[in-house]
Amino acid sequence: LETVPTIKNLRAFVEGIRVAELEKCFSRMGDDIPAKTKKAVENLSRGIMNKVLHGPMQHLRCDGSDCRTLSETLENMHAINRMFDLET
Amino acid sequence: LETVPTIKNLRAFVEGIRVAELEKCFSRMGDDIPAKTKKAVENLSRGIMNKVLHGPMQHLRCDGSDCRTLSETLENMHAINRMFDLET
Amino acid sequence: PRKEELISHLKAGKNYLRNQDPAKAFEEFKASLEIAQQLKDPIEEKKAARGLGASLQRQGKYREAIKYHSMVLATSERVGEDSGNTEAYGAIADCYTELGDLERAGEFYDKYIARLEKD
Amino acid sequence: PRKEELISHLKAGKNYLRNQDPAKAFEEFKASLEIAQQLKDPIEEKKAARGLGASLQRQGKYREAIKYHSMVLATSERVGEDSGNTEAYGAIADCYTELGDLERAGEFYDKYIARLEKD
Repeated sequence: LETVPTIKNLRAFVEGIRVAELEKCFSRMGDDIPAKTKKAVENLSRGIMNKVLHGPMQHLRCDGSDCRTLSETLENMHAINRMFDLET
Repeated sequence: LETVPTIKNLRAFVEGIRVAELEKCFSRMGDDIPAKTKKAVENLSRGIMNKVLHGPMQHLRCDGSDCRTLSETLENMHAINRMFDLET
Repeated sequence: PRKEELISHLKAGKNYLRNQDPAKAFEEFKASLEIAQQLKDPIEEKKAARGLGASLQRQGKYREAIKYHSMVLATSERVGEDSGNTEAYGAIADCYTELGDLERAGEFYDKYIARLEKD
Repeated sequence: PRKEELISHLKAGKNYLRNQDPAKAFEEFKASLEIAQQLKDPIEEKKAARGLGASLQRQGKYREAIKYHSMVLATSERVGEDSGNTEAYGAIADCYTELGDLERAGEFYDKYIARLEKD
């Protein structure tokens, strides 16, 4: 459970990057972006973000049966906090 | 230096996600995508990838002066190998 | 015309969120939710509910935010179309984390994580 | 017309790479590099060089790949426009890693990492 705030912070960090890059992209594409294009690009940004986050997020949770040890999960948490500068 | 292969593997892992999602996106956008749009979308995908990778990549290098300790860098490496399933 | 009105409220809501004015954003999303419900348009209804949840989160009103994010899940269930659910699970978990209920937050993060690899 | 020919070679090269045929990709990128050099078009020249490097990497020819990725850096230097450099530093480092020269790989990764936060 100690890892829960890290999950929240990592999500927020990556979401911030996603939104900033998305807006940059739309502003480069000019006005009148077709709705289909806009949706595809939004899905792209979410797709990259979700697939990159999947592994780290899984390794921050440790409740199931086939699960890594608690100490390993905490090591993952410390590494993520360091690497993404997430200390609250 | 032990962390160098991990940098390569992490780069390859995220690049794989990026290219797969980019192709999905282009195929959803249909034919005749304007060159400007294509470029903006490519830049978006690279932008997200690079900004997400920046922190972890930095924390896998440990040569400069204001640098984390070696043991911390190795912990980061182990965590990344686990979380992204990068064992070679 | 009603649909256009709906879309323009959604857009205005997003703009207010971007410009750090969640209270005004809330009003816009509220208006779009009402129209979406009248039009029985579940996709736009979910977008409005998500916007309402986000606006409340920005104001620190986490309990109310959870209600609207849960509305996204309920609508998905009702119409058998699950777009927006990943984001809703994640947002609900974020709210429980802010409220200090880490147990519940963990449960919702698990549902969120289970969906991350899908499209 | 020459420029169109160039673009179509680049496209064909990318397709061959995608379809796991790096030898054919190499030929296409080679043809586009020649045209780009004749047209004195540094942007397309860099794209061709990057494709050549990637094609060689896929064939395990890391030393030759480094030459082409380095050509991207040299062209950037020459024309004072550094698009493609981040990717080139990363790719050169990947090649040195494969060759077991971790010292050199590390130096190029450092240049790569230093550029990750820029656009």
